[in-house]
Amino acid sequence: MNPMPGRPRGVIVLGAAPEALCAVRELAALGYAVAWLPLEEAQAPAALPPNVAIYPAAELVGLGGYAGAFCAQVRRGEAIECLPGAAVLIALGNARCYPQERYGLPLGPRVLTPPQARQRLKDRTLEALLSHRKAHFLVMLDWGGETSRETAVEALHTARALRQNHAEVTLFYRDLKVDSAPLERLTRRMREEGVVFCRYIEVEVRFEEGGVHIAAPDGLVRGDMLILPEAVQPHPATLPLAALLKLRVGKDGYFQEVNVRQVRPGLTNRKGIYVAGRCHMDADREAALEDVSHVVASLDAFLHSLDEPPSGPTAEVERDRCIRCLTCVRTCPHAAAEVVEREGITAAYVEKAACWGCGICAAHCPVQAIALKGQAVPSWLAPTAQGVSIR
Amino acid sequence: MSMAQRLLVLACSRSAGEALAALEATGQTLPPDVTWVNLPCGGSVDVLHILRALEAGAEKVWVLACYEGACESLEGNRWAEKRVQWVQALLQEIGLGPERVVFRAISPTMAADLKAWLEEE
Amino acid sequence: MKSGSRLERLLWAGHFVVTAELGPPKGPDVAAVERKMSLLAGACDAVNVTDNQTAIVRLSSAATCALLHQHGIEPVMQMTCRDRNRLAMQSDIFGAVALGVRNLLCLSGDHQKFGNHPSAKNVYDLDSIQMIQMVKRLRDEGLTAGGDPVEGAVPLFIGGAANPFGDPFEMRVIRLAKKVAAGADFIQTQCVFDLPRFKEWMRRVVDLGLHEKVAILAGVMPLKSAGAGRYINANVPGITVPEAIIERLSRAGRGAKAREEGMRLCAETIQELRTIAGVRGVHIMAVEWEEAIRPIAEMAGLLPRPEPPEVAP
Amino acid sequence: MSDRPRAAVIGGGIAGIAASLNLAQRGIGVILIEREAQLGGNASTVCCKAVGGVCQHCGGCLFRDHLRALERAEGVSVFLQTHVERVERREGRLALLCERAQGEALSFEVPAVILATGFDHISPLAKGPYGYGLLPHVITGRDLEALLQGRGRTACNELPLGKVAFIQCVGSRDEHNGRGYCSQVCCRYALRLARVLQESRPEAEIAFFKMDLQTSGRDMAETWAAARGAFRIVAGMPALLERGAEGKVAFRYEEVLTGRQIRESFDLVVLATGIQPRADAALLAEQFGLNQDPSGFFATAPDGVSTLVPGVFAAGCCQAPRSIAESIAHAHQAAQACVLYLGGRA
Amino acid sequence: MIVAERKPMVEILASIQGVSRLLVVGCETCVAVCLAGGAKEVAVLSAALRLALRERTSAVEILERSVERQCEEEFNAPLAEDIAKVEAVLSMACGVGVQTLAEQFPDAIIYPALNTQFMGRPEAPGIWAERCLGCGDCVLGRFGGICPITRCSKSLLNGPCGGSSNGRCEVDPEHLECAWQLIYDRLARLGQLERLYAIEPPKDWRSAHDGGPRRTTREDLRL
Repeated sequence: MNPMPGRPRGVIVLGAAPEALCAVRELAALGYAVAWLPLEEAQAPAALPPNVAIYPAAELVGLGGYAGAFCAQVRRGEAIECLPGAAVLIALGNARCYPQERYGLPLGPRVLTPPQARQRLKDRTLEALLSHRKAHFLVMLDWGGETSRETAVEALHTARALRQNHAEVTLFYRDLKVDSAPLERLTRRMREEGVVFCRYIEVEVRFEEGGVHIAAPDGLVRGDMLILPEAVQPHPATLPLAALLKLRVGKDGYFQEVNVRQVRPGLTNRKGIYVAGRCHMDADREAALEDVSHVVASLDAFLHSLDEPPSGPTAEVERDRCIRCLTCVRTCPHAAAEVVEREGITAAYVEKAACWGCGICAAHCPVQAIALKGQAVPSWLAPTAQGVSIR
Repeated sequence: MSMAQRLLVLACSRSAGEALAALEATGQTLPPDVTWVNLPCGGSVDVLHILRALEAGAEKVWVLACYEGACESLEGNRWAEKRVQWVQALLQEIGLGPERVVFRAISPTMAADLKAWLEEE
Repeated sequence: MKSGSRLERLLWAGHFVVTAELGPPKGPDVAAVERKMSLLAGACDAVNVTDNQTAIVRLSSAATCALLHQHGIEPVMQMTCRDRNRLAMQSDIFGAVALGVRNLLCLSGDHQKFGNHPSAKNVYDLDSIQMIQMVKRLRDEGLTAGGDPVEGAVPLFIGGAANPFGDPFEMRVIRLAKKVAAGADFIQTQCVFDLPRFKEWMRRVVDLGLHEKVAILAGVMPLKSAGAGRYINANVPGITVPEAIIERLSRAGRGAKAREEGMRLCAETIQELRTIAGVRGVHIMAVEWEEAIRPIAEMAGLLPRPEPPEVAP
Repeated sequence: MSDRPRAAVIGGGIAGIAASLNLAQRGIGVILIEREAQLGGNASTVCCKAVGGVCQHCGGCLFRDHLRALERAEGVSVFLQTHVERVERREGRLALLCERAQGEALSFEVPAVILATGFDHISPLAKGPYGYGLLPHVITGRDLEALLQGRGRTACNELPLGKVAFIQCVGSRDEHNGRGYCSQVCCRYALRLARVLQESRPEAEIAFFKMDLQTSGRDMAETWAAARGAFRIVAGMPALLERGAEGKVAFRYEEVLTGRQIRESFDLVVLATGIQPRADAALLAEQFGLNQDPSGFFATAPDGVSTLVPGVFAAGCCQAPRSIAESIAHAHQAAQACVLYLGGRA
Repeated sequence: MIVAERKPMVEILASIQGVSRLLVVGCETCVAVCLAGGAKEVAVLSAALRLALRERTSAVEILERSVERQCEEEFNAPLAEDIAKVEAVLSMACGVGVQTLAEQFPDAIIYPALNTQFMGRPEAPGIWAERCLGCGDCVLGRFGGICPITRCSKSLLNGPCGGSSNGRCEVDPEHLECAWQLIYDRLARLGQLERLYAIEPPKDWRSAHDGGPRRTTREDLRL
């Protein structure tokens, strides 16, 4: 089914996270021609649908145009190419770190992160410990205020894997993350498999005689190894990319200011640019991939709506009266205003497809050269000066 | 000047406008001496709108926009509040009561609160 | 021999000199000047007279220097670039020389914002380095800044200020080198509280050999109380009093005991400064506490002051 | 309109409207069937919880946004006071035989259906004798929402606010009653409501009784940061609520960490009731030939939206408990799956 | 550009005391760019004045005009008719515009509505900062593109003074960077630090206002 009866449509996908691959496939399934820029080295995926072009070594140097007609300036080697796209979907994923200052404890032979523990399980380097006698792993969640859902769930799965390798496992927690059906079932099964769950408010961790001692409320627990979940942080490319595309970033450094109307449909402050997955939310792998399909649905619906004229009011500049003071360009939250040369006049121009009709620019313009077309304001309230502007 | 004298409400249609619609759906109507102007967003409230309204004889002007973190344009509500504060400072300077211009944050589900505010006024 | 001033002759003879600072009264109260003179007589080799310090209007430096000279005390006139353009500077210098002044300290001067006339217009026609250059030209070439010959000699021992504690640190030494190149004969530094940073600055000065071209006098300031230290940190730009010193002062108690500790601490600093290579003397700045100068000099073993050799200029 | 491929959406709540909008904007004609006389479902009963001029992202206002968008959208025909009587499969398409209020019969034949029938609140009587309806000043979170939405923030002043106890997991995480799941929303709306109460009545002392407080998510960051310092959070659940002195509510609870038994009385108790499948979920499942997961929600494939019956998708809380914002996202996901499915055979 | 700011309302009201017919004239060049005196500001000020004066005096008539550039007589000429009808003119242009009107309409009473401040640029939305004093003999080439005359509170040419600490100027540490710290950092970055070793001679201030109000003449443009 051709997504758009009339116009061939392409979508630009940025990022190399699993979410990006999922987005590329879903967009291709909708019939879009996808230009995929991983922006970082990523192992090339096996089979890509035919209408997907991947640009592995490409660097994004700019984004021109507007919703429905973006043009990504991409540098490959020397040449700068312009890739057309009706919309942009960002799926950078996020980054992991070991929050040493929050835990106050460096990694070491006795302190592992869940990924490290799983890796050692896979390449059998824990055999020595596991084989001769009951090894006891202590997994600590919610310590130092670490609340990331993604890494807490990963730690739960790791604890279970260790238990299934016949190790004794005690899991310390303040508030267990169970707010989705699979997690509730997971913790119940882990209890059935013998993982000891121990709630705490304050604990003290000490390392003595080759072991880890945790002074928990109901007595001292001695273990061989301590497992502390990693923390998540915004993908390092978030800020530069946000600056390049004039996108807003929240106080926590992730894409999107936390705004009730924008957060879930994956919207950004610019029309036609979407964010999906862990680059704008805290989610484990499955929730991140589900987020992609719902954002693709929003994106597809938006591109369909571009065929009709914008419904709400949009700003329009009387370009001959514009004094090019850049106030509108600087105050527009949606990067919809630009000073450009059109029909021989260099002046501010508001792109209809990018304008949200909020009127901030119209109310700011020092020479009242911008009006919101389609805004019903009674005449006696009209802001224009009563007198004559002699030009 | 076709404007009720007592109160002019410059309202963001997405929040205040919806609250009014919900209020009117319950059969409640605006008092006759209140003029309600729905604007697409709080951001389009112009300082001049407010001054023109006062000039045209409005005793009080309300500017209603979304709460922080609920504005679809992210900053429409912030600009609305900033512009009201600016007009209040101006009124103070010229010896008129700044309380004649009021900014209030509202959300579409606060029809009851809107009703209370209108009655209080 | 450039000016034949007592300060120059003492330095020429290799003595470790002591200069002090006198803040003129906020009006023509000659008695106040005389009172301060009696406190300083014999306690130091020369007395700096400030020029509207921190932009607060006071009796002019030239007039006060003339009074000192009449009473047999060697004055060091201070002049800032804030209040006079190059015409007024030169005519005031001629007047001072005519009245017996032989030492001049050239300063940029505090911005009028800090003083009691913040709405005044400032001048800053020249800066302190350009002023040193101008005075050198008056003395050595007998020419004014405009190039006309000077009627009469201008035998002045030219001084510059230096703040080893200001930022950017690397610029501080460059600026000192510029002052030496401009013609400075002696340097009085900002008051030293942070000895390690001062030593670092002196090491770089010695590395460049500047200490041989100019006599460096280290500034010191006795603190009346811990509060005085905190006040400086908060309000006086360019000086930071380390916490250790403030602690020591607050431990010493209040009132007289604190002042006693302040003076002893200042004397200890002076003894430490004497051990630093390239330091040829100290400049004691006891703002509104001239009484402390003699006891400090005493405690630092600087008294009695030596007599300079009689050498024709 | 007739040439457009068509789909039916059962349920006019936030999920149903979101799904309908998404499909309509993508060129698919939608038939929206709603049992009640007006659209809205549970999401339209959620009050605004902004505190200190700042929105707490509860999603209560999103319903009216969607309602406004629905009025502007073309290609959605809404049928109110209509419910599905019988469903028949005809060569891969679904025939919906519906009945309107006055008994008038209607039938539609569509290639795909999205079920968005929402949920029921768990009854506060579902857990422990908490005395709901018997003791004064024992209310549910839902009652508080209705009070605040119906009478505005000033209603807080009439509440008996000295000490308030929020009791979490009322009905949720209760295996032997077939509700072995966390309803996700109760901790979040309870914390937000508590902050609303505290803003109107700063003198109130608010305590939370919980098993595991769910506070993750960027839209909860501000709320949890403020709540953590402001409220007493007790890891312990009360067993029995009794009438205390002067009309207060008293109960004993065991502090899990210390094992101590504590008896305390409160001026107001708010039961944070959870989400459970609709009473008629079984009937609907049987009509469409779907099955239900152990807790009674519609069972779906791993993608969370496709039921085992091809062309039938589930959106919103009928598939699993989720917040308003999550339901909207889930509805878009269901619409996406539906479009991909229809893409194959429009 | 020229940066200006509206005078406090109290001062404006005092200056037009007793006037009942007033013309407010904006300028749509520099002062509009810094949102002080454009057509919009004319409308806002006029509305404010009507509100204020309505309380005190009876009929108050305020005409609102705005011209392209108030320092050009051709653009001001069409105002003649309005100026004849009013008792006073409130000019929302920079000081140059106010004086052009005064020179062009000798019988009119012209009041400034703005305080013209400096030549500068926007450092951030809503914040403008001075960059050029107009000393008539540009030294920027010698100081890495940072002007010590304008941006140093003491216009030192052989700075910095003793009061520069962690990059801030003692006169206003919160807002003012020390120009000499900027110069030092920039020249260090460009590898031209040796420029600071040479002593800058005293400046010839004749090119600045000290040499009297200046004129620039281009003989090639004159017959």
